[in-house]
Amino acid sequence: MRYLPLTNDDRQAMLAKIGVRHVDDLFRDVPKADLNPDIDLPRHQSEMMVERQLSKLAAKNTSAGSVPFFVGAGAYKHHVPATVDHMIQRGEFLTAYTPYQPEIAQGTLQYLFEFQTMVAQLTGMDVANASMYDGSTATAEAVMMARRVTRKKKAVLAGGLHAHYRSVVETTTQFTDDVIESQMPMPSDPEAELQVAINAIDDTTSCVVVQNPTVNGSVLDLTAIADKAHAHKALLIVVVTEVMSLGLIKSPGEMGADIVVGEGQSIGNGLNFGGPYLGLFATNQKYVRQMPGRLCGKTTDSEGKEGFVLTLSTREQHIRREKATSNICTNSGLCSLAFTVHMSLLGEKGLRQTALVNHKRATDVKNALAGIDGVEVLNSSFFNEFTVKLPTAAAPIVDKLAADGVLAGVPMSRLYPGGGFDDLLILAATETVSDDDIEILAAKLKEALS
Amino acid sequence: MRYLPLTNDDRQAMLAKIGVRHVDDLFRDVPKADLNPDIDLPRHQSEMMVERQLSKLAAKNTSAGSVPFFVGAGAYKHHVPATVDHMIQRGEFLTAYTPYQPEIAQGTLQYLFEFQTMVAQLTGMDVANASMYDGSTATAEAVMMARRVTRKKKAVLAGGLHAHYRSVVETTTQFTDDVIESQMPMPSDPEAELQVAINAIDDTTSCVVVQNPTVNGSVLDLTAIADKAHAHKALLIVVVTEVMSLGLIKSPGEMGADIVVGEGQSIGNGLNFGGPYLGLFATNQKYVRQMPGRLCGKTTDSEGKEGFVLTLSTREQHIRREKATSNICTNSGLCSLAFTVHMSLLGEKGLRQTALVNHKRATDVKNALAGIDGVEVLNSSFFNEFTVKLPTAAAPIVDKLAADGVLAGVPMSRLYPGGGFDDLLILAATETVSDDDIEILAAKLKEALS
Amino acid sequence: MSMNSQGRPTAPTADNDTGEMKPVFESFSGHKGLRIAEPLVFELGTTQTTGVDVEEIEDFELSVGGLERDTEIGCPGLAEPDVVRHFTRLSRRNYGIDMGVFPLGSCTMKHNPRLNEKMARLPGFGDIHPLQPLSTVQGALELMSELSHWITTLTGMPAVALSPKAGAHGELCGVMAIRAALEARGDAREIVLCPESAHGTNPATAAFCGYKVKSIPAKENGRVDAEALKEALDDTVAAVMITNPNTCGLFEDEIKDIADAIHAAGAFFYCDGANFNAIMGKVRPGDLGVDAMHLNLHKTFSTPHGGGGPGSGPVVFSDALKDFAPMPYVVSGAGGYEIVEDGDNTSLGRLTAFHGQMGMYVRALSYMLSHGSDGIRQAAEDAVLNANYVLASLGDVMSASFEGPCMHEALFDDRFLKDTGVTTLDFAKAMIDEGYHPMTMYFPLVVHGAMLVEPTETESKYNMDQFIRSMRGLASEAKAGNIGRFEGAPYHAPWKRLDETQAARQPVLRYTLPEAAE
Amino acid sequence: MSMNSQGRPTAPTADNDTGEMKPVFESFSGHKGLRIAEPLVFELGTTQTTGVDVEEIEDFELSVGGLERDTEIGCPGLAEPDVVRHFTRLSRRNYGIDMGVFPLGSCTMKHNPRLNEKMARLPGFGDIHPLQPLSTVQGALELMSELSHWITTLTGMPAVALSPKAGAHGELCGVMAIRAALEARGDAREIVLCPESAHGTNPATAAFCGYKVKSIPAKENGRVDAEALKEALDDTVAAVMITNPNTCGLFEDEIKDIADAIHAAGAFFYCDGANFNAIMGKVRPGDLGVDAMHLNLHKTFSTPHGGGGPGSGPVVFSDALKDFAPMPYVVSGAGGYEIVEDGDNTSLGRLTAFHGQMGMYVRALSYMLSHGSDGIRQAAEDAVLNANYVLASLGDVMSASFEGPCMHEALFDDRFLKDTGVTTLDFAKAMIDEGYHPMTMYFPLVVHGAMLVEPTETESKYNMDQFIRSMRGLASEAKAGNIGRFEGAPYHAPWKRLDETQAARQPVLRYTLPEAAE
Ligand SMILES: Cc1ncc(COP(=O)(O)O)c(C=O)c1O
Ligand SMILES: Cc1ncc(COP(=O)(O)O)c(C=O)c1O
Repeated sequence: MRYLPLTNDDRQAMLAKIGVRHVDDLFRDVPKADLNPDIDLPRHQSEMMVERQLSKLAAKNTSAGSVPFFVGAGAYKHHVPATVDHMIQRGEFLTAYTPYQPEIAQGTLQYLFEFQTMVAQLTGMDVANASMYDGSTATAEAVMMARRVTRKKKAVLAGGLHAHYRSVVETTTQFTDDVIESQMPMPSDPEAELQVAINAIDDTTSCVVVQNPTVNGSVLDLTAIADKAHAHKALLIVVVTEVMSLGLIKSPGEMGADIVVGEGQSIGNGLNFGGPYLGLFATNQKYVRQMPGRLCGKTTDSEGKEGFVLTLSTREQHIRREKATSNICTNSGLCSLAFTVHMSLLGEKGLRQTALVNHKRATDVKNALAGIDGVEVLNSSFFNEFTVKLPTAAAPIVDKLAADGVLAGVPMSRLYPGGGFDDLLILAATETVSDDDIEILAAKLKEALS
Repeated sequence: MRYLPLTNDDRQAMLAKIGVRHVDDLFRDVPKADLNPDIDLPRHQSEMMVERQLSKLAAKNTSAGSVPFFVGAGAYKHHVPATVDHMIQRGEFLTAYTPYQPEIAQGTLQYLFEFQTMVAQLTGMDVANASMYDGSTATAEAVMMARRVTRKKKAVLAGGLHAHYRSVVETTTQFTDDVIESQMPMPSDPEAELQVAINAIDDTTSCVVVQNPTVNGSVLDLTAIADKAHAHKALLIVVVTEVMSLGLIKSPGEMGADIVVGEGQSIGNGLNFGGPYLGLFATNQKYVRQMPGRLCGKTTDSEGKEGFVLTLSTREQHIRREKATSNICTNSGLCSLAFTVHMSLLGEKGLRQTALVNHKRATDVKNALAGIDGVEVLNSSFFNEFTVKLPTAAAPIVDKLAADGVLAGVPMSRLYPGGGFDDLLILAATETVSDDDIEILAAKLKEALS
Repeated sequence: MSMNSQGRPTAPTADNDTGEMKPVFESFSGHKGLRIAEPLVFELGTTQTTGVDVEEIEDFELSVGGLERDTEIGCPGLAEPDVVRHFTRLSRRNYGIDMGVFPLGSCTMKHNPRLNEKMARLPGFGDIHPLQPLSTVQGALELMSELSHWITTLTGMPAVALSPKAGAHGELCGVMAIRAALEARGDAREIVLCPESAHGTNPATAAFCGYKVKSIPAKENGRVDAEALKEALDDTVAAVMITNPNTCGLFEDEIKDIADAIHAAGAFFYCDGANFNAIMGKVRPGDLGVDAMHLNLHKTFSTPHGGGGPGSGPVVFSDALKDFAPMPYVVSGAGGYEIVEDGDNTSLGRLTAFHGQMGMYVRALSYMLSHGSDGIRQAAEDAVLNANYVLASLGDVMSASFEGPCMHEALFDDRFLKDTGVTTLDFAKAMIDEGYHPMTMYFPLVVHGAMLVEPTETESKYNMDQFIRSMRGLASEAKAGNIGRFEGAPYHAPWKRLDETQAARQPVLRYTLPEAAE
Repeated sequence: MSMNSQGRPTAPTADNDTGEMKPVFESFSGHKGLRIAEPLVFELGTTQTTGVDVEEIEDFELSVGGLERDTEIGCPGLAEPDVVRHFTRLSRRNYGIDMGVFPLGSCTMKHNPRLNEKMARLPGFGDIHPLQPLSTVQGALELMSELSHWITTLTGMPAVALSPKAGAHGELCGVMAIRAALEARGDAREIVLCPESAHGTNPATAAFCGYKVKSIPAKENGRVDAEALKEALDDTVAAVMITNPNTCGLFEDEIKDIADAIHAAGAFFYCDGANFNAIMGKVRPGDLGVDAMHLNLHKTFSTPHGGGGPGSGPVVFSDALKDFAPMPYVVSGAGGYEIVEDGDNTSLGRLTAFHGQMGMYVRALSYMLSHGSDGIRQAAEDAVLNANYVLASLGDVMSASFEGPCMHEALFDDRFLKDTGVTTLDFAKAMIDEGYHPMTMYFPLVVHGAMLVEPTETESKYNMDQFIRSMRGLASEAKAGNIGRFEGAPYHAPWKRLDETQAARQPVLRYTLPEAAE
């Protein structure tokens, strides 16, 4: 076995040193009858054979880059520069553990400090943590944090929150003290959708959770809901599933958010069929000690040299155990590195430019589809994603186009089965979409509808 | 431009410091009329667009890994472990220069020392250099070195030497004092082919160049030709185009070679449409000072710590100028790293096993083809490559199979146009060839011939 | 003695080998040979520079509801060359498995094969969207199904939920399934029992599932006290969370007895499988009475830790729990593979937006296929062998916490440092000077000044012997009273000991522009 | 003071910042924190261990003519984890562009974009065989044709031969073409003229083409003396090899005059294009009377130097020479692209087994497409700007060899070190302590103790300013007589100064087993 350095001679010599005859003597606490069961699995294989087998599976999937691609709804296909992947494959980053020994982990710690700063800047908040699993789990953590901060229980989930995020919040809090009030999307009236959430805020409310842009792609002005929440001493939690949008749209911080959570996949990270992704979590200074997740902070070494350490760990499970702010341990370290590298390349300038291209592409797609008979665009505002109403159920149309080599978006019924949205289709367009792609989409959709 | 860090403000500040107003003031020695010509080429493009454009070109080629593949004749498709590519992409290796400053280049120097040792061990010689461009240029260098060593001029190129190697020797020596006597291959009688070379050796001979296995794949016993060469104070130069063969076949050193040159691509390096490849060059201790190319040697630093430096550079162009043993400067550094990493993984054990699998696969292919009506296998000995005689011209058959998704080998006419070998086909089979591949080849060939 | 540009004197230093005094000079750049200073990206770049080329867009009318971002964001950009350098330089301050022995107990820092990295980057895995039509991701679903087959076979359990994102998330999944099962039978219990040696995530998880945590003591020999456990078990106990092999690196010798007692009390047995590396292929948790157990693919199955993550924590379930597993999950239907992501069922719900850590699934399956059933068992044996070799080689100079052989990690405590003035922390920092990542310190909590050494199976005997030599050397230095070696350690690391108290007292958690800083 | 396991005393050292004395301890392992000792692979592995799994083969009859290798080869194998570690550790002893400024004159150590690496690894480029049927490699031929178009357009020359493997190989190609052209017209000439400042490959190449080399002097201002050249030109001169911009970093101001004189004498003008980076997009060699010129794709067009190679040295030709270009070359026919690799023509023949450095072609084209015509010109300007910024910023403390602005590199000599006891070599080694790769030393030969600084365009002003600060600091230290900083340098590198004389006196060029060693 190519990964196992011990030779049989080594093993014998080591057993002798230990003073046992057979390696199974070391397993003496294992019930004899259960030791060394038959394992009905294939034997070891060469690298070449494994590569072939896995490549064969990979080849059965349609990769985003190989077709006109308009799928979004919480995960986005962006161009990630080759430099990003090169950097995250540096062995010193890839094969390090959580930086518990800061003297030999300043590489990790410094990028975490940079990452925290970038996330804070993007979201318009004071501080951010060193990442969560993904946007959805970060949302659940935010709801629970709001309960700790406000000592109130009712969390209002606005209708524009991604169905899966809503499910994750509901699942995660089902055995906690939180009471979740979930609302349904109103794809053709985002203002009304928001108003329903505003109306639901009362003195028992710990937080209201609003996604921006919404699951249907609409861009919301959050100042009114922030005001209402704050008037009732509730927190405004803003969820950003497309972090690229922050290059074009006012930050949640500027609109009054108390906690911003988000999915950072769009920057630096691939689609990966849903994971690993990158949960962003930012809040204001005063709530720092209620935050979940790791934090990296600045300090000095014994010679006065500036450096970084993990800090405020009295919030965390390894110190606080059952009183911890979260049970999270392993997070999305390397994904946050990818984010940090990509952000260092983009800078504010590149981010703004890229965000603008996204919006332009989405505008182009919208215009192309608006011209098709029977297709109605529901959004008046959007970033790189919007919702259209088809004259027929969307799912079969999407399947038809897929068979035809176009991945046309997410039928809303995939997210809300039985929710009465069968004729709605959510399409995203990023900088990776070309004019040709748009033309093909429009033509095929027209054909499929006729 | 993403690769250019200077901003316009920087440029202005720097020009001010320099004391000129415009950058073109720095180009004042350039004839005015010729400065800043119109360059009719496209403007800069984003990484994404370049990637698309090049990917489109790449997609027009049939890659070896995507089809049953039997092409060899000097370049071989082997499985290269993923670790190899990972290591050679470490920035400290990839972006280093020739290790002229040894205090900060011990990484490069130590692997060169390891590489030199491995090549010496594989070829059965005393010493090896730090690489040449490829096997063919190494062969030309060897011929010229033999002239310097023996102070004689006639180089005999045995018929089994790869046609392109022969051309390179002829081209490279056309304006030197060397006199090249090239012989033609005798695919069905390698012994006779060798005998012709033996017979050509006389007292004016500086060297005789023999390839093993031959271009047709035959394995030669070189002791007789070594004896004859040595009797006439000529050097025996052995060319190995498939270095993997040294895991199964007696080394040239053991059979009396004075210089061994080879193509190292098979270990650690991809096919790359012919380059970059890895010229191997080994000889005996006594000829070291006549060797071309860089050499890495052991020494100590001022505190007595062992380390490595480039050495014996009085042979080289940067010191010796027109008296240098070669004009080579840049060589195949990173390819030699790939070789060294792969060899460190293989070890003698893995190399021998892999070589044996190669021989087995070639044997399987031979047996499969031998069963086809009208196909005659010419080789009685071979490593992973052999020649068959078809009942018709080979080139059109190969083209036909290519159109059918099988890359069936090299028609000998590709190497020797007009050489009278039109019905011969050279096929190679490495560890990457599967049973299915062989079956498909046999079936398609049968079909094409009927 | 001269002054450098920062006005600091350059000072003589002793040559390490000869003891002779030689001058050492401060550089003007702040760099020192290959150890290169590197400021924060915010101190290097500006918001006007960028390392990407973006297509220029002609003016067009925005449709963002008038909500354009019109204030500065503040993120600097660097040209690509500077970005490569920035992160290359940072990386060189890190220690990783690729650099040397990383015996961090409980973390299974084994070799991360590069084949796995390559496979995870195949466009067919890395570039597919979680919400594509299922017809276009059949290979991905097949891979998940294949991985599930390997996991259930290796654990001997009937079902697995792949989606949890790490070990702690897996614990949440497992304990939630337990609570869901209990609620489904109308059984409201309040307590989860955990041994004192439990990892922090165990009690934290139980709390997040609304349970109170009660500790159960250990026996002299480091295992759970089955008698004490039985006494604590009653109809208020929902689950017992036991790590096996446990965090002392020991196999729970009364495990089946314990499992029986748990089940007899109507409770469930959650096994923390973080240490599965010791027993994979050797014994199946399913044969031991386990009801739910997470695996850390980033430990046992070699997916990289990446400086803190990402991980993946699939949970295997017994028959009693499998109907409560989370969504989504893959099923194989007539028309190919399908995902169940919604619907009326007893599932505990959705734990993450999509299908979990596909990138880790690919790597883990690549690891499994490479090892095969034979290699997996061999790996477990070698992991245990290496740990016992350490234990046997250091037992005379350090203080092993328990008698007898261990599993995949060897636990020492600080008794051997008694009266030396050297603490576990000091000892760990001295290991940094030796070129090793320290072992896990001060965990588990059940022994004083714990040092938990887990070499893993991917260390050679040569590496082990070299490591042992260092550990023995340090132990005898400590006993000889050479405290200087420890109290100032690390001496050779790029940073000296960092002040964690200062960091926590005045938290600086982000960069702020000099002018904006207070 | 204690003794370590090797019996060497540990010694006190001074803290660099405070001058205070603090103890430093030798490690038992030989490692020092992140600086990890690593022996040769031969000292780690054995011939019985391997890091690959190979399919097991049943016995079968060999057909190798009875020539099986039956003696030991001696190459050790290591398990994959140890291989990764071995080479990771080695790599960390290296300096590369990715680590910092690498101002090695004449070498154009610019940023190597990772996009290029990715593109070269596309299976459609990296995994195709040079002898596949042409119908299956049309994309590769198209790429070569496209690259040729960029090269001929940028140089303003009618033809290019891609196949030469590096700069020196390109020189061979160019001078051979010249000789072939001369022979074709029955003109046997004997002499090649080279300036003294020429790179060593120039005279070496001329010699390998059977020519005698004659030196031509330089003017006071560092350029070729056109008058002296004209005097040396007669009908025995086959070619003049001139580097432009030259190796002093200067543009040959009389270049057109020189070209005319060369042509008038019936000779050819070979231009060494190693320094094309200074002028790409700014001026076309074709407009200057050049007959043949190589480009180093591994300099100008950003393909990595890889610790010594591989490179690629395409040669552009004038109309007078293009029919003598080497085979193979790509032509576009009715049925697609074809390769001319044989046949009766005036070609000088084949210079390499296959089609040259495809891997470099992909990278170079990727670079060209990325920059575009505008970016290429900008890159040349920035390269020249950076070099002049160095020249202007150091001119007062170091001794610039020539007046006036330079092109892409700034040449200094050692006059400023006169009477300091510091040599160019010492100065270079002190730069290592500063975290920089030294500039090119002692080349070109025309000035004493040459220091040739080429920053390239991919350095930021921030990097340049930091570099300049170090250089100024060192220069004033040298002048202040602080010789200690230089004579023992480098102090901060992982190795102290290495003894090159010893290496050459008793060459040890390979590892031999301890028992076999004398
Ligand atoms: C015993 C034990 N349980 C649980 C965990 C938590 O796993 P994760 O970090 O993947 O969330 C760990 C990880 O350190 C562990 O060691
Ligand atoms: C001026 C000059 N000419 C020629 C060469 C030779 O080029 P190569 O190393 O690619 O053979 C070099 C390379 O250092 C050079 O600087």
